[in-house]
Amino acid sequence: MIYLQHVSKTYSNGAIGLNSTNLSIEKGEFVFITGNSGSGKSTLLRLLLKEIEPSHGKIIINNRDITKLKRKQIPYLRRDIGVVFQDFRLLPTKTVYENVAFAMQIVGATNREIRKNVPIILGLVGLARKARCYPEELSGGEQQRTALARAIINNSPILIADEPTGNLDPATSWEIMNCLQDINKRGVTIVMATHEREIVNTLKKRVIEITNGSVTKDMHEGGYDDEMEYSQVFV
Amino acid sequence: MIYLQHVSKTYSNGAIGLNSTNLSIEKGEFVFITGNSGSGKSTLLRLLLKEIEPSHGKIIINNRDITKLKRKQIPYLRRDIGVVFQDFRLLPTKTVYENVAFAMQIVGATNREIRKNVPIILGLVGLARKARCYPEELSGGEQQRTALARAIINNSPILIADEPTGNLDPATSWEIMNCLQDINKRGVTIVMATHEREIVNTLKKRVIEITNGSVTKDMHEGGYDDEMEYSQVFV
Amino acid sequence: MMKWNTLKYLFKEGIVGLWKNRVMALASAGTIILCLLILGMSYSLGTNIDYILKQIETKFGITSYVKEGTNENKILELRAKIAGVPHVQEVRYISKEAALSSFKEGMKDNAIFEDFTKDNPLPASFEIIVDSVEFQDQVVKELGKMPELETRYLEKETDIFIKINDTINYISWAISGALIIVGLLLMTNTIKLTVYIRRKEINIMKYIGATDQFIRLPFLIEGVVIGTISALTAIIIIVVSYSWLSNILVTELIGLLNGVTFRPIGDIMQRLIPVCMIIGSGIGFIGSGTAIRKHLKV
Amino acid sequence: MMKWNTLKYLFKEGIVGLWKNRVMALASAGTIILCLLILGMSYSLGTNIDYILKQIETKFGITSYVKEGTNENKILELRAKIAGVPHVQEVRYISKEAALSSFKEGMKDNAIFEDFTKDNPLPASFEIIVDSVEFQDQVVKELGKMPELETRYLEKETDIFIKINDTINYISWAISGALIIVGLLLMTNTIKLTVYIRRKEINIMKYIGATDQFIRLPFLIEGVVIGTISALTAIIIIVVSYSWLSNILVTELIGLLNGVTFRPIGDIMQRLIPVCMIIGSGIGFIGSGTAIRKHLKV
Ligand SMILES: Nc1ncnc2c1ncn2[C@@H]1O[C@H](COP(=O)(O)OP(=O)(O)OP(=O)(O)O)[C@@H](O)[C@H]1O
Ligand SMILES: Nc1ncnc2c1ncn2[C@@H]1O[C@H](COP(=O)(O)OP(=O)(O)OP(=O)(O)O)[C@@H](O)[C@H]1O
Ligand SMILES: [Mg+2]
Ligand SMILES: [Mg+2]
Repeated sequence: MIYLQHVSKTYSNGAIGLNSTNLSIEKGEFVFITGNSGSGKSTLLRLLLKEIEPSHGKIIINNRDITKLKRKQIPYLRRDIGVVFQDFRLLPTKTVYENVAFAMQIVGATNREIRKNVPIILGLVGLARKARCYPEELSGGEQQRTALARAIINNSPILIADEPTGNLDPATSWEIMNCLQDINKRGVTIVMATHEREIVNTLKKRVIEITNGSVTKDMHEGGYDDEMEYSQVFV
Repeated sequence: MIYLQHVSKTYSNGAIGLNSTNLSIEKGEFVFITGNSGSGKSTLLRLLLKEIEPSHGKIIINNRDITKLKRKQIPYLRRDIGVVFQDFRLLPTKTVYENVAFAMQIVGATNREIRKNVPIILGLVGLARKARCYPEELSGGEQQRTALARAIINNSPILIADEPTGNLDPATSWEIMNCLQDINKRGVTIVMATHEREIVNTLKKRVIEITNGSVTKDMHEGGYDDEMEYSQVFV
Repeated sequence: MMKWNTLKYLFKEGIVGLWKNRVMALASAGTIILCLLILGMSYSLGTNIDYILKQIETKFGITSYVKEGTNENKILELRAKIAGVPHVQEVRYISKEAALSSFKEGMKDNAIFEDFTKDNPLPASFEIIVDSVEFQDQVVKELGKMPELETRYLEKETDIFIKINDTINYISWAISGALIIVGLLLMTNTIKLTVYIRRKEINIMKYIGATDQFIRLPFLIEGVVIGTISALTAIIIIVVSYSWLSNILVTELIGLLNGVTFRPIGDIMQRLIPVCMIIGSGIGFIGSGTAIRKHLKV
Repeated sequence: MMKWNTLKYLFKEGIVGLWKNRVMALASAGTIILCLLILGMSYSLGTNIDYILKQIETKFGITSYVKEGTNENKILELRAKIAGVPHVQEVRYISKEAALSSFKEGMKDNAIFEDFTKDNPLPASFEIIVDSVEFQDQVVKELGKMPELETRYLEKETDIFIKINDTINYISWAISGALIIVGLLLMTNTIKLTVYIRRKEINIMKYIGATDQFIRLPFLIEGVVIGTISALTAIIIIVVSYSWLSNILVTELIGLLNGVTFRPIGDIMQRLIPVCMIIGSGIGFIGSGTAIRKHLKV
């Protein structure tokens, strides 16, 4: 479903985001992307969304080389991909409800569908009572959950999530992860960047580790590569 | 050093941020604030900074009721408090170096001091090579570390950190926590909101848990109140 | 094409957006209103200078001297004939005696012209006022066909006036043109700025899969609504202040110029209203459309 | 007070901020330039209408009739005396014969005035041109002291001109006043908008302990620099386009009005440059200062 062939990304200031990466993710997989801060996880995800262009290489999603996509076709690529951005990117002038509904409006959903589905999803992420709040009236975790709700509302075949639990307490995180697993079971391919060792270790999914822009580990049923017990070492 | 007396905060849309909270934090303490997403952790921290006003109650910092502070004196209160905001709040038109240096300029540091201290702090948070980047050229974790560098550069007697490791991988998180412990040992009072169970459980500091705006637990040498093993329950 | 449901949504978005982005909407509206006021002002000024000078021109009458020996009957007949010429507004007869006394008065009743009284050499004449100076030539031609008259009019003075008129018209058109350009630049400048402020929002919409058209439409609707409301506001301000000002000026100042009036407000508005509406809504539409374009490229 | 080091830093911040916020800086600068152009235009127009009308007024000469029987010597003496009167620019002598022939020519060489040739009743006269119409009265007074002369001038026509002049001046001042107000509103509007865009930045600075003064100073410096640069740009544009336009107009159009000139550019600039500079830098300073104030309240 998603194939990267020798993909590199060097930012205009010379920073290396990704370094000749090869990767293939099949339909229905649930993949964790791990790696240190600044290693290139977000870069990888942003490439899939055509938010940035690779410096080299091919990115094939659904049998199409997205680097060759025409401008007009980009929105349709993005509709196939639900995204939770690391910085949320909620529309500041829209309420939680409107932000989620907006994603449905984009794909031309009827008002009926919208009125039916949005409250269900908001309930799922625990934001039923915050539906009428604007993003700036939300806590960090609530914003993150709004972003997640927006990402999953359209049942896109691919879900990309950049640290979707970074601002969430463990209990809520697990609820969210459960929800993602359900979605995955319905056939959605999930690519999720995360730092949460506990989640990665517990779920035993495929784990791709990126170090300084290169894939350094790719394990099915993997765990967080964190052999040292930092808590022991540093305290 | 920090005393809250019957402090409540109800937001203008009716959301309850904090609910008649009493709290005292002594000089040199290291306090974790835990609680579910939306429970009121950020609200508490923002009250200390006078970013928002309490609906009721007194907040006393350094023997002064900050709710009665004159407008002119607010900057001086804030200089006594280093802050890492949950949403970072870096100045978008300044580089990493300039963002950190800016905090020193505010307190009237000399150019000599600035040129000497900023690189040291940036090294400490692992951003020496990103000094000339603008915030939008940074990864999430790098932005967070910049915010942390800015918070600690002035050696303020109080440090408030709202999930300073939310975007960091475990290794980097532990480096940061180590750094905070060092600072704490030098006498700085630290109040840190966090979700990271591992950190809280390992460090055995005072833990204040907030649930729906009320303090529900306040333990010295506490742990993350997370008795269920969610990973077992939900998977 | 777009679904009806979607169109309705986007239309509503545009309207709601006005309130949600009211600071920017007000800034744009303010600029458009002020620019249209400039426009209205320069147009009103230009057209009135023209109008007033035209009125002053008509004050330069035509004088037709009557040939020596024309009898009283003939003169009465001539008077009726002249009054019948199209565009003649007023005819006044000045007899030889009246001419002499007014001539002498002009000379301040002094002894130099004493000998005139012996044998009055001045002819009798008609003074003819034309209703509009444009027809002066036409009337003079008509009068030329009457053999008993010797017609003369202030060709040189009228000419100077016409030239001043032309110059002022020319300048006021140049100024109006410059002001229109300046106004358009100011308006697009502000609209660009208000769109620039919202570029992040536009980017987000694109990142989650919105098409250009989907994003653009509400902006265009916002733009048109702001432009139209601004145009209406500007028109109201112009109408009110124009009638107020022209009243004051006519009574206080132009009164001196015996009965000069300003161009009636209806005349002005007939042109100004459509122009303001077109510019207002056009700039809102085109300004938003072009400003948004570059932010859509993500 | 603030340390020298801090002041230096804030000053640098202001300058660097221009580049870092160049979109906003350009928008502000564009607005200020355009508004100052409007101002310059309206001022140049107003002052030139005044100037041109003044020139036309001087074309209304004074005529002094010479009393019958004044001899040649006396006439030469009179001529010298008149030329010596302050503000007299030109004196022309018109003999009795010249007066008659020009009178007859004015009457289109027709038979009505045939009898004039028998006994020429027209007096000889001097035509006197005053260097500026304001002194016409003064010169006439002076001429009145010469017993050999009977002085007459186009009081009525001059009066009309002066009244037109007054009216146009009045209107052009009103318009200029309105344009200044509109311009100031437009400028503050844009500045407010550019500060509004940066309100988050201002808030962040406050949250980490910056004083109002510390935040405000770079904004003020930015504002003043933008205002000053804009003013300079506007002045350059005005100088260039004014000299270009007045050349074209003088040769192409005003040529008709025998030798009318525009107000020299130096005259215009003498007032316009300080006004532009003060408004430009003032609006930059005050606009930024007031716009930032409400965002500092966090
Ligand atoms: N827009 C940009 N311009 C320049 N450099 C960038 C940009 N975005 C990211 N980088 C750099 O590219 C590298 C990879 O960044 P990326 O955001 O992919 O990291 P990450 O793995 O997501 O880190 P984190 O866990 O902290 O979010 C970093 O060194 C970062 O500084
Ligand atoms: N500006 C605001 N206006 C209205 N309601 C707000 C505002 N900020 C926060 N809230 C509400 O107040 C409650 C507490 O928010 P707060 O940000 O303190 O939570 P938190 O404990 O920091 O959560 P998180 O862990 O998700 O960051 C939430 O229900 C939130 O929706
Ligand atoms: Mg990232
Ligand atoms: Mg929070």
